[in-house]
Amino acid sequence: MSSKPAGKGLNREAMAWRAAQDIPDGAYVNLGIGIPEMVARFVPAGREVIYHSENGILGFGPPPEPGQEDPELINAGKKPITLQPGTSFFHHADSFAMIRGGHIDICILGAMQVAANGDLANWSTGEGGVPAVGGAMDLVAGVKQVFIITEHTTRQGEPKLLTRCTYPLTGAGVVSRVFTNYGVFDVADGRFVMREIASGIDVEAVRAATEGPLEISADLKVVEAPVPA
Amino acid sequence: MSSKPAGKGLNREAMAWRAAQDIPDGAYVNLGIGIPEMVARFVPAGREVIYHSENGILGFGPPPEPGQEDPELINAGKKPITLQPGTSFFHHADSFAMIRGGHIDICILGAMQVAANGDLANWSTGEGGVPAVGGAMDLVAGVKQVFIITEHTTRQGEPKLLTRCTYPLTGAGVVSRVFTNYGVFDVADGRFVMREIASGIDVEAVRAATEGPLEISADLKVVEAPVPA
Amino acid sequence: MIDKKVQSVAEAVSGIRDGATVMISGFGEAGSPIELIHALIDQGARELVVVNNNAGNGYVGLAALIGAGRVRKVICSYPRSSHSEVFPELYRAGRIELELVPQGTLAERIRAGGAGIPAFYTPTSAGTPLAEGKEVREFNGRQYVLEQALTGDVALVKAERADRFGNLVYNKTARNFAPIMCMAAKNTIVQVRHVVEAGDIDPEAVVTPGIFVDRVVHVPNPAQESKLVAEGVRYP
Amino acid sequence: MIDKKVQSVAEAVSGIRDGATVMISGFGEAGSPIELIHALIDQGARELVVVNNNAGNGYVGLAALIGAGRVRKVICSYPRSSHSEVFPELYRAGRIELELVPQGTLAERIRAGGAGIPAFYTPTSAGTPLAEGKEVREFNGRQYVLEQALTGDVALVKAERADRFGNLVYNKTARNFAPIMCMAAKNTIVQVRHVVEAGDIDPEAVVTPGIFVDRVVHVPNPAQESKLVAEGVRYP
Repeated sequence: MSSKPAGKGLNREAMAWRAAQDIPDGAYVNLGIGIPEMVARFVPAGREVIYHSENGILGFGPPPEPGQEDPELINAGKKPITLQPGTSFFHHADSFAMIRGGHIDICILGAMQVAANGDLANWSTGEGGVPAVGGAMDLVAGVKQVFIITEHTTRQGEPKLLTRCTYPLTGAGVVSRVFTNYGVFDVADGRFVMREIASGIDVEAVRAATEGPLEISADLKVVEAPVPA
Repeated sequence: MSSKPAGKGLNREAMAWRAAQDIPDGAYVNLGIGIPEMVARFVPAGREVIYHSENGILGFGPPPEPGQEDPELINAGKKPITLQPGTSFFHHADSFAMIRGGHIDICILGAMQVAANGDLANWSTGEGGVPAVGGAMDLVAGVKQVFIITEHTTRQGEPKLLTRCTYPLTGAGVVSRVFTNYGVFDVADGRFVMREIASGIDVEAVRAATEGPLEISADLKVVEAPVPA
Repeated sequence: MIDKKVQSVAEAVSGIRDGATVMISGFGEAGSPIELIHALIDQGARELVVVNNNAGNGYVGLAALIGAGRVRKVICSYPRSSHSEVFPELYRAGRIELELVPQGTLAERIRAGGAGIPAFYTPTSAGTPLAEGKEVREFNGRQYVLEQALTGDVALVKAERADRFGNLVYNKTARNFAPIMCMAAKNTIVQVRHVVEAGDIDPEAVVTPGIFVDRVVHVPNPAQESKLVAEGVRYP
Repeated sequence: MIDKKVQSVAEAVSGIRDGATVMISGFGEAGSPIELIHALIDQGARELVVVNNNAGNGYVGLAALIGAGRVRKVICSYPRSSHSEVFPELYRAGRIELELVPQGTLAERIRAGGAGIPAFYTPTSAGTPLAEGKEVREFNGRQYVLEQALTGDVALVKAERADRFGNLVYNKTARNFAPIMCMAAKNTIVQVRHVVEAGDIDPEAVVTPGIFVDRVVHVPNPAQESKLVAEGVRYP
């Protein structure tokens, strides 16, 4: 197989679009800050998804029109959201009972590092500064399926899909699927299994950019992202 | 001191009346089934007391007029009660958070046996049959002050105020005050301290009917119960 | 479109398996989902473990389920009442198991089960026979007992109103154990007096958010257990 | 007659002592009792331990309390934000202590404190640095971390409406930590936009029953923290 230079692959919108395809109708979903928040825009028509946010709201709607923001109606990213029929409010302990008790079907988070054993590091580089963890450790410990959206490598080109995380863990053995600019990877049996590859990306380039054990699915598909890449 | 035959002392209403005098204005109170339930009728005018029941209600009112009963508005004794301004409903875990968390000021319960070390036995004779405990163990473990209303002796004339309970405990070291037909007793420092005596009752008769260590307060008063004894 | 409504109590209780742990809401008759319990009797599941505060009255509802021989074990705080005949008789005959749990510990174990807390310490029952065989540990000079979470395969619950998402509100003291049982069961089945449109329940006043509810069935005129008992009704 | 209303924020925060543990409601600015915090700055208590999800924004509210040097330690999940300067600076200088707690563990520890549960096990943080030094125990084949209850000497809370009994309802996602902090503090002090007559709050919709509330003060037009931050306001 020829090794052509790797393109950039999927852009942020395309990664969010691809993750959105894996959210089934009727799912209870918690979206992290950043690219994961964009996922809600790409859920296929006809699927009704109920969004949960750590700060005590279930079933909320998209951001309001400019000028309609309510500072007491926000998500965990502290961004304004909206009410829709079926919304409910509850306190923080009940909100995390939903998380820790396994009632949320899917959460989608960013990552600094993901390991082939499912370990996730996404809260600290361990290098000082002011540490902050938020609800990430609760989400990965409690939600049924943890999806990760991340660039395949750091800005410096270092792999983020590793054999073992070197940064402090957010949770051990918690990640089930990773969406990167290069494709879609299941985390299973101690390795990354590449299920889909971004258009224009070479498998060898993915291998070169992946430090952890990588298996290429015999049934490898190309990501069909309609979002301009 | 001459030992005249002990009278019966206070009747049930008079015991409930006497206990009611020790409930301060603004107190949060849980009343057990039986004589304790009668206490609410005798709280002095001008004191506002907020009643809690285990089954998830705070600030309820007296029993309804006949014919006005609502089977979904009951207390823990499964007797009908009423709403009043300020009532609130909550679920069972929140209700027992109030109890266990030390938010209730006073609970008043019946007793099979009370010991001078504050131990209480009021749920089982330990002799078989179908055991049932309800919320008694939670109440005595969590409420700030546990008051007991009980006849001073069993129907067979056996003492109920003991050195040690012989029946299975409801809680260890939990009782602070006991109201009996003979008078009012504080439980302190491993003994019963008689503070008040019922009219017509002889101190020696109380001693004879009390198995646990008994001290008579130097300032012993006569219970002034206006309720017909 | 999400719609948790089902068309009958029979459909609501379908799929409950032999050996299931079934949480049943209610405190005495208040909040008891009597129509769902009767549907469960008709459905036929056996060897059930039932979690309820009590053990039934007369020969209807929970008492009828027990009387039909479907219940292997009851986990409750107070299995006696002035009208309970069925459970005491089976218990004395050694034909049914009882796990007696203080009422607040029962509530907290259920809430823990729903909240992903496997175990917690409580002061309740320390120094009593109900703490025997349990770990006791000291915090700040006081003794506490380790208690484990309770979860259900199924919860049968009565509520006042539901929308298609399963958002629930209750009626007065019929609320009792229902909200925490909805949290603690894998499959939460709710009978409601009123089904309303999405948005009709004030989002500030939702007691059980729909995430805790799986099936909703409309039972507009639920029977009142005490009336059935007074009339001497036996189910089936 | 029970009446928990007091006449001013100064009266509301009176008696808070040096060294007190102060729980402060809010998630970012939503639900932050900014007028009570400013009154606490004026009141002067020092060496406080503050429990909040965050560590303040700009130079008002919690950030102003910290900036005034009144806070010895912050217990929180997320002390950073795009407008947080005060805490990071003191933290880097070693002049303030931080206990970093996962957000759900923070909420559950507060709830446990209010519910009389001294400690509980949670899966959150197992296998991570935040579990270091803590007891880890296996239940059903999975690792759980023992976490201890948090209680407060005082809670400063913002709510939407209160009656004289202290029954509370909140506004949307400004509810967040407030109900559990009301439960967990010895002295719960609440600022509300509206004071209503007893009976005006639907008993089915009360979120915090008055038993958890000690003092209520009417603050009809609370400041919006983000506006103050944008305007560069500094308190005092």
